[in-house]
Amino acid sequence: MSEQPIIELRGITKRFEKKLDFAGKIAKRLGAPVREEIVHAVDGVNLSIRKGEVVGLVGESGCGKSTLGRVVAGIMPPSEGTVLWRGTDVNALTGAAKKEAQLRAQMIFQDPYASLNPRMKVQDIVGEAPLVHGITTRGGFDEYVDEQIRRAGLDPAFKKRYPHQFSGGQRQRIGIARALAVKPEFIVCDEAVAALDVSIQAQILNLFMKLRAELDLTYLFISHDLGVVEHLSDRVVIMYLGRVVEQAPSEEVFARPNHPYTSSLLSSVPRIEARKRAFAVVQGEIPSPLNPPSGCHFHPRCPHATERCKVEVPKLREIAPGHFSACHLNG
Amino acid sequence: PGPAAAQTAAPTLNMAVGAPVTSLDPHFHQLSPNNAVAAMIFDRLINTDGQARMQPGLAESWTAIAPDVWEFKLRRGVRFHNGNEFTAEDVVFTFQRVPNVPNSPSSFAAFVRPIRNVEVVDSHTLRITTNGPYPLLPQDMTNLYILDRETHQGVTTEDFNAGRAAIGTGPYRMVSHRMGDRIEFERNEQYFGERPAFARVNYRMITNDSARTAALLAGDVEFIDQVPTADLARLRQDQRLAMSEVTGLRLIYLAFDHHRDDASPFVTDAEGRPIPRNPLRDLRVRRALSMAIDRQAIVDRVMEGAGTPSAQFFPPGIFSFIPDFPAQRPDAEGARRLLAEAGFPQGFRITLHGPNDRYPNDGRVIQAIGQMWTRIGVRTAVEAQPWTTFVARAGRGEFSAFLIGWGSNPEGSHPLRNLIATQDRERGWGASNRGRYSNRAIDAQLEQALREIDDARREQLLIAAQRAAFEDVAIVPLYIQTNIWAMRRNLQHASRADELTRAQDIRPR
Amino acid sequence: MSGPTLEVRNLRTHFFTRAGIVKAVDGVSFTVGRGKVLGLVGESGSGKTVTGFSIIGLVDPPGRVVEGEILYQGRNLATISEEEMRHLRGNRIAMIFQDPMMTLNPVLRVDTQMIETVLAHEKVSKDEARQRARDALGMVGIPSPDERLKSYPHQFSGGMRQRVAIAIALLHRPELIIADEPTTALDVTIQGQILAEVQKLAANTGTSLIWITHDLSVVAGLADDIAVMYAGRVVEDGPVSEVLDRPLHPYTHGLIGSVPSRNKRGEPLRQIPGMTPSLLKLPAGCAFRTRCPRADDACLAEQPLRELRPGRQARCIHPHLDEVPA
Amino acid sequence: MSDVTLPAPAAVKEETPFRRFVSEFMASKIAVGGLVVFTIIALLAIFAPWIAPQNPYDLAQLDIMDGRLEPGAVGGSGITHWLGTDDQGRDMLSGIIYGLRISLTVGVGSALIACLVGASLGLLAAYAGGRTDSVIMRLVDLQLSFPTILAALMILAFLGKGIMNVVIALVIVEWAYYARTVRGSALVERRREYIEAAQCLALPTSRILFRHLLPNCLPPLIVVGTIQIARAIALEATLSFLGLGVPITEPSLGLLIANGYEYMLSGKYWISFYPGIALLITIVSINLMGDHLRDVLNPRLKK
Amino acid sequence: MTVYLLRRISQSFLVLVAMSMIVFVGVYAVGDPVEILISPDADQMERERAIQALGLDLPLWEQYGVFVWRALHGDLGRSFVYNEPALQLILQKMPATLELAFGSMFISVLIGLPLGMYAGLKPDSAGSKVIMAGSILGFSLPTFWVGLMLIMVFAVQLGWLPSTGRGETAHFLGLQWSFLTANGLSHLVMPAINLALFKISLVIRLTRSGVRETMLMDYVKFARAKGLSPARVTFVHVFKNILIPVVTVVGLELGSTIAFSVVTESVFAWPGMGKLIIDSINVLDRPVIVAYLMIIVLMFITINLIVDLLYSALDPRVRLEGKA
Ligand SMILES: Nc1ncnc2c1ncn2[C@@H]1O[C@H](COP(=O)(O)OP(=O)(O)OP(=O)(O)O)[C@@H](O)[C@H]1O
Ligand SMILES: Nc1ncnc2c1ncn2[C@@H]1O[C@H](COP(=O)(O)OP(=O)(O)OP(=O)(O)O)[C@@H](O)[C@H]1O
Ligand SMILES: [Mg+2]
Ligand SMILES: [Mg+2]
Repeated sequence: MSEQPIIELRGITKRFEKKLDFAGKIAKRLGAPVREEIVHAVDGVNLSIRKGEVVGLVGESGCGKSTLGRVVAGIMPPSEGTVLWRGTDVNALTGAAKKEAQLRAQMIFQDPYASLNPRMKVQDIVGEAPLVHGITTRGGFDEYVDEQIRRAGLDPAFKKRYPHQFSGGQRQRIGIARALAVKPEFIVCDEAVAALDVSIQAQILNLFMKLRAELDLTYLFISHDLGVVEHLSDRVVIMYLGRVVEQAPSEEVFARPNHPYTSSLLSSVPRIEARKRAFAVVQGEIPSPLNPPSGCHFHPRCPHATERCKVEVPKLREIAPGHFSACHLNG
Repeated sequence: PGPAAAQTAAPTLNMAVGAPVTSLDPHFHQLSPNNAVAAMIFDRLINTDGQARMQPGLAESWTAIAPDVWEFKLRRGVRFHNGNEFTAEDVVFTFQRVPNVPNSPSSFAAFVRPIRNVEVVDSHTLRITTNGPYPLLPQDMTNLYILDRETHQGVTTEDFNAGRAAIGTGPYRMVSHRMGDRIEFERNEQYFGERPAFARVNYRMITNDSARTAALLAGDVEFIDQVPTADLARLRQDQRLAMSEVTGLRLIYLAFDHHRDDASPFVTDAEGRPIPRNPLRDLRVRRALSMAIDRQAIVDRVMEGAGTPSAQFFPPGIFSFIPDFPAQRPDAEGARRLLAEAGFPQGFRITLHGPNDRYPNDGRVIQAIGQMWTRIGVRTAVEAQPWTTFVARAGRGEFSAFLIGWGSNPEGSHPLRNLIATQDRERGWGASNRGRYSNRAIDAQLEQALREIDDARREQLLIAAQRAAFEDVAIVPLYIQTNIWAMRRNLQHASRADELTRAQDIRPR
Repeated sequence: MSGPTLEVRNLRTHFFTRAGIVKAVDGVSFTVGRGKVLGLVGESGSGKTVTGFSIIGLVDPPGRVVEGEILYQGRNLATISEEEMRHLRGNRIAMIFQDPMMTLNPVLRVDTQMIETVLAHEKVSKDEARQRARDALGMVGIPSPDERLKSYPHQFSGGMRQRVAIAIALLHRPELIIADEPTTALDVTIQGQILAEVQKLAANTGTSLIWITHDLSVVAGLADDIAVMYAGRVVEDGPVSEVLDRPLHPYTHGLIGSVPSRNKRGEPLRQIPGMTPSLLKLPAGCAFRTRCPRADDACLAEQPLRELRPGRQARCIHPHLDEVPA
Repeated sequence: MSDVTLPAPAAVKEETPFRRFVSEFMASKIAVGGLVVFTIIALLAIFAPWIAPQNPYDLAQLDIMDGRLEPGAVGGSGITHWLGTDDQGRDMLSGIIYGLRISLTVGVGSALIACLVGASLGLLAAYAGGRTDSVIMRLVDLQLSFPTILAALMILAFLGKGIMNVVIALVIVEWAYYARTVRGSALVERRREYIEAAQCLALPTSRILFRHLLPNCLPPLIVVGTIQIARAIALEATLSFLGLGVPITEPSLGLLIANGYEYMLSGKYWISFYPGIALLITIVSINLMGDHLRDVLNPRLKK
Repeated sequence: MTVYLLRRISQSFLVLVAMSMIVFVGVYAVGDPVEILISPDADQMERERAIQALGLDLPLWEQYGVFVWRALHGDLGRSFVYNEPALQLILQKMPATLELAFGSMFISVLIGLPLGMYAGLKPDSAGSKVIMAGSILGFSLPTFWVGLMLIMVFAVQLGWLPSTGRGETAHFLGLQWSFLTANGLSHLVMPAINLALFKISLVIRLTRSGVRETMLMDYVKFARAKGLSPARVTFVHVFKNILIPVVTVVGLELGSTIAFSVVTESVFAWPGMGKLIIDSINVLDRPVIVAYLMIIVLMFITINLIVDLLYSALDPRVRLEGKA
């Protein structure tokens, strides 16, 4: 692991706003109960990832994992904050440099059925971008595409087929080939194995690890399956309603979870080793991101919540070397 | 069955007309359907009979006591529907109202414009002074419906439509009116003239031709006008029905571009190249084009007989009819010869324009003419379009040749002045001379005729002027339309050359 | 205590498609005891859902149960009339579907959908039916059920909708509930909640459950027995601990082996090579043959479900009789 | 490592979406029947000059003396008029064959152009969103509440008469339907992950719009298209009925029907009946195909 | 909701302005109303007087300005032809058209919905194939042709129904309606059927595809799994879902039926707005055309709004706030 982070997020915030239009403003004047709806999908996240590292990003559905992933992959601009690529601000770039930066971070999507254009042949799905961006030429196209497909563990003989003719696992491999074909250094895997069966899941996870070793890739691995994350990542980041609540090396998190949310998450995970156990219930409903609780977002569900948790947002602090947590209980 | 029996059997007459009545105000819009309904509710000083001859109306007699002074003796004892008596003052009031109807798109003002002064001699005698000798005054008076001074002071068009003001001296009084749909009438039992046969009339407007015929066939109505020619054969065979026909006053003719000396917009040579001069200025070409047309074939085949081939404005029997001037016979050979003489042995190409929703079979007639012209070497393209767009373009003189019709007052000066005379803003001549024909000699003859009070002499002048115009092929007359009505067999109808469809003309057989 | 709640014997359900006959369920047998939870596991497409639908008689054309017996308290559901079946459905046998977002009719209020279920099987007044609905909602832990009854499904979160579906299944206190992957689409925390409810239920009411899933961890925590399906057949069954700790069939073995927590961190996961064969043309003999490390020519012959240990059956010639997975 | 390269899925032959589509389409006898009939009609239309006994558009070949002959009568020029003649002496059979040509040109032509215009605008509206979307959709509203007849009249006034202008009038009337359809499906497709993937691969916007988004919005478009072709043909007939259609010397099926309409009460049924039948067959064949297309292209009805 | 309404209103206003401008320029280009209205023997003086009387002497933009100014004061101008306020003319004709449109909508739903349901529930039966093929006939033949055929058969040959017109009317809410009298109703039947033919096909098609799609939904299967009777599944669970697209399209169709029943009205001599507008277009009676289109646009907007509201009533998932 090298010293300089390959990618660094500084104060990334992503808001989805439904602004009031002209009519809305007038209505508001007239006293109608309308307001601008703002979803803080990601709220002030700092994160740096070193070359070759696998960072797991965990959290409940809707906590902003995908949004953060999209910002990192350059699909969405952040509302605030900067994404630094080896120390340079990606948004400050223009033209070819920007495209270059864009291509260096790629994304693999959750749904192997929706993420491939059903009307394109595999070879075009994989080869279109390299051709457009001049990574390969018309002449070298076939060879290049074959190589990418083979590397993802598929038989190049099928490159003239369409996505619907493949199984979920195979489709996910096509998605991987597509991402790798533009020679990225960094890959965001957004729930890339969630839709797959355990046996196929194992195949894909193995492929990820193999590629990491071969191509020296860096991963941001988004999942809510803690088992998968535990197996794969060097470091785990846990999010709750748009904020990072805990961040630590993998073993550390699973051995000594600090944040109450992390603990409850871990306790909910069914484990094959546990037979006929009593499932625990986390208190309370998941709050709406539209209207998040004040202070620590987790306080309504937290068994240890105090008055302070309701008003003050806890800061992410280092509680052990490399272990960060945002909880007032830490003093 | 006698009239009485028929009357008790069907005291109500259901009739349908093809053109919608747009207003019950008799001075708002000069339009045949409106005039027909006005003629049921109101009266004129001078009425016209079925052959468009003048008959005493509210005036019992009229004479020119000087070249520019006419004296009218009015009928006594005539009462309006509301009981008011008709007097000379009402006529004066009417003359005053006519030019002052607000928003009128087509007013009756032209009929009172020649009048300089009206003098009420007594309650039933009038003396009208005109601007100079004006022989057409009685003719003009057949167009003006007389209102009541007391009743109609300050009334609006809407008052007429709503029925509040639809009060006249005529044979029927209006009961109800649903705009564009139907008008219901009731007989005016006090009418001074012949008593109408039906006590109630349901006057419906069915503009779609086939629907109107179907309504008659289905028995929903007993009488229709504007019988579509396509249905004539079938209706004539139907035992339950009877027809009433008369040659009308509407001439269908072709007009040419007389205006341009250089290229005419829709004429090219046989190969489609522009011709620098306008061939239609050449009399021989115009003659040839007229000669090429088989009018009888058009009348028989296209019009199903509902027309009379004609070489002039009027059918026989109308004032200023030219007696020895039969319709042109078709002569393709002669036409080709004339074209060759005029320098077009190969013919040329032309576009013939016409409306497709104005006259019966208008679109078909121009196609038939297209066939005939093409046969003498004038390759003809035919373009029919809705009247809406057609008439404005025709008026601007955009076409080279086009078909159009003209419904005349029964007096040669009327079509001559409007269609043939050189356009002249001052005199108001040539208003519908869309081909911009101009012939000073004819203009002079017309001017003379219009000052001639003596009917016989005036007729000679008009005949001479018309003859000159037709010999010069100012326009190409085709045929005069026949007006046709159809009814249940137990009815009879006194047909009218002026196309008006009125309930008082219908009686049980 | 008399016999088991449900006994399925040699069930075959085929789909007659234009491309050919899809043998989605091809000789499935298992037994669910009273008050017991049977975990039905297997790869995607192995016929779990179709088995469930076959039991309640809701296989849609072109599918059809072509053979087999479904003995529910001694009655063969495969042969009874549709009308009789309808009276059992939702009443004695209830089903919970996989996708909580799709199982409730979006245009009907929750109370409508619950009350109609009560009224379909019992002649009670509307008010009483509403009372029952409210109680059922309370039972699955939905707060303020009175208000919630008046809501539309879209006003609920996924977890709540699934709980409503469970509540509907509970309305008539059925003897058997077939739960088809009811938590696959949900979050771990919500999944935990639902599993807790279900457990409570089975314990309190004596209802039998068939829990369909491909998540072995869930089955481990919930089920008494387990049946593993592969390509339309049950390849192995037995008590949960037995099967998970000492799998006999190579497929089960591989499946358990791929679970990440059974593997060393950072090392490649053990995986079953290849992929599920198309049900349209299954290889002759053992369907797992082409992916099986132990396969040999003997596997070309059809294998019956054999009892290899007491209470343990598997469909294999070369079972893992001694090894214990890591 | 044997497990890295997966074996091929067990598919028998190379299956492209197109092939699959063709085979599914061919599975319906009714749809194939529609296709066969439509092909015959299209061939008749294309080869009209070689098939028709007469050129019904050449005034020199017509003679009003042959007008309104009954079916089977022999005209002055020696042609047997199997379906009779109209009022101009136009052979009905020839008129129908040529009329098919015009009706199809008008129907298909206007549908294609309207589709092109409408689809582009709809796509743009969906992808750009915001103000562009509002403006385009309000234009659609405006168009849908504007009377066809007035639109046709205005075009007639601006451009004069002609088949092309009828096509333009129909395009102006119809594009809005396509725009609405495409926007609807594009709004859904736009949120798919493959579009995000394309964005992530830094592909140019135009490429994403036309190569990725558009092809996936095609199925509903094709379905709307087949219906709109029929609708356009019928609309042209109505315009002709109102005197706003094609030139009278070059009648389409609609104009033939409208012309014959006046003779329907008079017993000369053939002038309107046969063109009516021809129109009926054409539209039915197009819609039989369209109906089946709708089912084939609807992914939700597939398993 | 308020925002939604406000937004709709402001957008509608823009549409109205755009529409009026298009119509002004368009009608100006089509032709000169004076040419059409004036008696052909009127001389130049008469003509100029008429042009002035109708306000056509001003430059076009000034005419438009006058129109806008008056429109803002509630005056949409007077008809050139009838010399009555255009608005009043149109409102007079409206009941006739409304009852025709609603009548035809009623017929099409009454016939189309059951047939469509049947065709959707039994897609492979012979009956449903007949229904589908038959429904094509609904939009294959031109309306005017079918209309005359109806008249020929039912009025002329069989004499069952009156051929044309509106028949007797009765007063209701201060307007004349013919559906309230037996005679009026008998007049209404044929034109309503004529107009309904296309819509019947449309409803059949929509219903069928709606049923087919809905039947595949999990919630229908779940309803069956609950042990509900087939009737309840079909008529509650399926029906309520297909009602959503049907209501939407039927609503929009209602708008276009009201606006453009021109052909049927003219074939059946039905004195409604359609006949008024075609007559007005034919004589370029601009005030009526403009006023008519204003009303139609407003009506479309209102219908759209009602459809949207209905939509949200039928489909609780749709919240108006969320819509753009
Ligand atoms: N385009 C968008 N517009 C508005 N809100 C959005 C948008 N995308 C995401 N959100 C909201 O932002 C929040 C975070 O969404 P995100 O998809 O990042 O969550 P997630 O953690 O990936 O959830 P999951 O595990 O379900 O994928 C959610 O509340 C979501 O509703
Ligand atoms: N209507 C149908 N027509 C044809 N084949 C079908 C149909 N329904 C299901 N199948 C086939 O039956 C097989 C079993 O399907 P089933 O849904 O039972 O699998 P499953 O084990 O529940 O999988 P999953 O875990 O993905 O839900 C699949 O191969 C599927 O393709
Ligand atoms: Mg996500
Ligand atoms: Mg399943």
